[in-house]
Amino acid sequence: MPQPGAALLVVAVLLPVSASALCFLAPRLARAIAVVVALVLALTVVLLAVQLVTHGPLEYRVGGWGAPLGIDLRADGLTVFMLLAAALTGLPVTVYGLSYFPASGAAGGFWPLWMLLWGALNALFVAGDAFNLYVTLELMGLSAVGLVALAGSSDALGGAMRYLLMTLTASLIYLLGVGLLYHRSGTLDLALLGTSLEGGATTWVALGLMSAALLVKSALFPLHFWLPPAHSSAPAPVSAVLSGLVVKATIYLLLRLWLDVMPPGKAGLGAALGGLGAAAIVWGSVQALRQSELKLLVAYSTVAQLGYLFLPFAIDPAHAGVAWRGAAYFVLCHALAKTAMFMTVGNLQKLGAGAHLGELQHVARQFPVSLAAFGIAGVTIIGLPPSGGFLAKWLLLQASFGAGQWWFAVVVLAGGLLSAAYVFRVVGLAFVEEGTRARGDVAPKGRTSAAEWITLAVALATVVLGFTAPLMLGVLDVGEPFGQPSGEPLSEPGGAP
Amino acid sequence: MWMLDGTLAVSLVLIASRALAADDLFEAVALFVAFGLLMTLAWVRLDAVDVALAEAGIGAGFTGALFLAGVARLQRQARVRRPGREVHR
Amino acid sequence: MSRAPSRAVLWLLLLTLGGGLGWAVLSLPPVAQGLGEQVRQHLQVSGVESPVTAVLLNFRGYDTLLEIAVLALATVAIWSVATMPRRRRGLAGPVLVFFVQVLVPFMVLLAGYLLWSGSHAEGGAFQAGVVLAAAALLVILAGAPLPAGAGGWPLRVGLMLGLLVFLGVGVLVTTTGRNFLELPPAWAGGLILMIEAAAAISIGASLALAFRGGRPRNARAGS
Amino acid sequence: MTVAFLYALSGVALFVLAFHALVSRRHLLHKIMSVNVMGSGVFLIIGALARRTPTADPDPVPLALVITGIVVAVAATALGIVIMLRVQAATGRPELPPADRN
Repeated sequence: MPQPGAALLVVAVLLPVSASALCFLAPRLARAIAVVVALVLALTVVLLAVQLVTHGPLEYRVGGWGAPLGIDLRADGLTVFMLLAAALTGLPVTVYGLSYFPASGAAGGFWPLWMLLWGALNALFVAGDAFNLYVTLELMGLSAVGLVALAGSSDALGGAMRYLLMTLTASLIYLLGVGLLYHRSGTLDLALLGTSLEGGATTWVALGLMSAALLVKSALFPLHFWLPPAHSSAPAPVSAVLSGLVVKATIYLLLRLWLDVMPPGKAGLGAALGGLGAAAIVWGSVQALRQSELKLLVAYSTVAQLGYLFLPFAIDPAHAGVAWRGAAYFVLCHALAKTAMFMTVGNLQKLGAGAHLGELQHVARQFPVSLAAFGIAGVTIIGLPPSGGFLAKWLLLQASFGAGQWWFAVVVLAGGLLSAAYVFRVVGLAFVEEGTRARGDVAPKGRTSAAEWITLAVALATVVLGFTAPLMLGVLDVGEPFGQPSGEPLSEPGGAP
Repeated sequence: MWMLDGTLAVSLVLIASRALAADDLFEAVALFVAFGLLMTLAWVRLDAVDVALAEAGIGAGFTGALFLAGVARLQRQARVRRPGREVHR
Repeated sequence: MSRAPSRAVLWLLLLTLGGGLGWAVLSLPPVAQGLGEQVRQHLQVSGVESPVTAVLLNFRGYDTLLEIAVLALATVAIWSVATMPRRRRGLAGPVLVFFVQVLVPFMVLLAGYLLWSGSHAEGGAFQAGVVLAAAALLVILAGAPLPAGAGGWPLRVGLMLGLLVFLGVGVLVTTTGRNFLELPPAWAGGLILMIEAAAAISIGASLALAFRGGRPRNARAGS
Repeated sequence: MTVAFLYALSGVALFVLAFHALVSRRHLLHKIMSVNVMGSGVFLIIGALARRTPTADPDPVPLALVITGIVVAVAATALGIVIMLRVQAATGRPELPPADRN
């Protein structure tokens, strides 16, 4: 008996994929198609969340066969939470793209590629099959490469090439792991693997290969070598999606494998991941502080912020549930904050202000809206109240105190301080009024563009997320994705972290 | 048949290493195509004729043609290119 | 890839990789059933007789749909990255023209045969698509110009045909109360042949255009 | 050891060999070709192990996966070659630019 509403899972994949084909077929209509589809897609995801909350976890059998012969799509709270994150980021990026990309020219390739990337993200989130995930990884990686190359500069082309080689190699390593798992257990279905998989050489080598591949794709320090060149040279809306969603999709997949597939005996691996996450936070933040180009600063900030998502792997399993809820909320807040930051960079570049930190002076007076957006997004990145970022970090701290792992809290707090340093460095420079103008030909303050207002709206959304947490976490908890009853109500944050 | 399979399995590795070690790009492509044909044979030996057909057509044939065209264009670009000017867009 | 690690570290990594993989492979049981038995049991209702085609186009058709999307994606990405380099001249000569005139119709026939053959023996959309692409390549090599308006909608439709037909069939069957891509057994054979024919055309077009290395110069830049 | 394991080990060797070439060769064409050979190695491992069935016919599921993989690989190769040509056109060298720009 098919569940009512489960078909929305496949709709969330087919809609953007067909939109991509239509954008290619009718380039003149591409912009209109993309905006309409983005709206419908957002609505679909909201409906899906309603279905999930009323009916519990959803399952859809593509082709009607069912696992192990066919391919199943599944959704629990975490799945829908990620779909929501994609929609909340994707919608403003689509609207922003309208003003960022000219109506004609080679940049028209943005629309079909972006729709396909969105489709790949959704397909990855709902997939319940290890090989199907390989195909979605390739779809995601290749569309991301095409989007990076769109910028056309030699930096962007080099970044795209490096990205391509990375993503192809990592996908093949992932596929090898999937193949070995299949030959070990006779199924590709993640849920069946989770119940039937036994330890042993083949299993651990296979899971090791898959994890390593996903770590490279997620740019976990020290495997982040490909991220700054690609993320800093891509067009601004593309950088936003890459930093906000694409790297997190592979962390999501890693978490799925960790929670649903890996047999017990993985504490050592978890500790290693947590340790690398902590190193990423410190190293990435220091690198961000050292940058002289705004876009590279934001890109290294991503390397640092991704570290937080690996900390919960190292938390005592009894308390990991709280940490994972914090990490999931962090994904959402960081996606929006990074989107606002990259949009700010895009605005400054479009309006003729330098992307170089040295040229930032006077920017505050010329582009007050963009700068305000950057500052507000910075509040979430630092993790100050009342932003969503504060709440996410609060949950992480709560888990670390609960588990008695104090080093974890130290890293979270240190990361907050370091990010405060680089955010204030940018905002501070922008407000400098005295001194000689680096460039006399900077345009005087004009009308605030639509793109700037969108940027501000996205930044403000990160603040709104600080107040909508009970609702969002209610969706997240459906089906208990983190494997333990989340009976305890969300405790109100009492003081500053 | 063990002789045949053993020889094939070893030659696959040898010819792949030659292809990837060749400094002359045309030579590398030629060796790559030969590697694809050996892969086709291996698939036949493994009773996977569907895969053998796909490998012969796509893996050896088409990928080889793509590489060949790529090398030809690389060399043409290298001759035509003047510094600071994009040739290809 | 970038920062060349020291040789020792690289070799250590390679040894671990090779050793671990060899160990993992040799630890597998020498005989395993896999899903082969299940595939055979459901073969009668799949609409085709070849097990591999049944898996590709029916049991795991969703994978193949996304894979055709990957091919379409490659074309879109290539078109947005580069334009076709100008051809100086074709290799036209009487021998080549003769070959084209004789071989191309024969290759189109062969593609049709491979498509049909895929339902009960070896062959199928991908193999047929490659033969179509090879035929197109011969024509290109012979120096034939792209037909006027090649960058326009006929070519675009050809490139997306496989994806659109696959999606269309998948959605159409849901009107009978089935799941997406749940092919009714009585119709499965015909529907699969239709999907494969469309896919072969798109594969042929994508590969042939990939060989030309960019979007046609007369195509609207917004790909 | 059976034929399946023989070819699977050959696939392992191809994979390791190609990984080495991917890291050590500088020309982008060599790198793209290395990824292709690495793919062939992975496909050979997956496909050869499908021959371990008790019957005469191999398990069709891994073979279908391999065919899917081969098509994805050619799509990626086509894109890679186009980007390689543009990299050469923009920088004059068909190589990756140095990673450290900061």
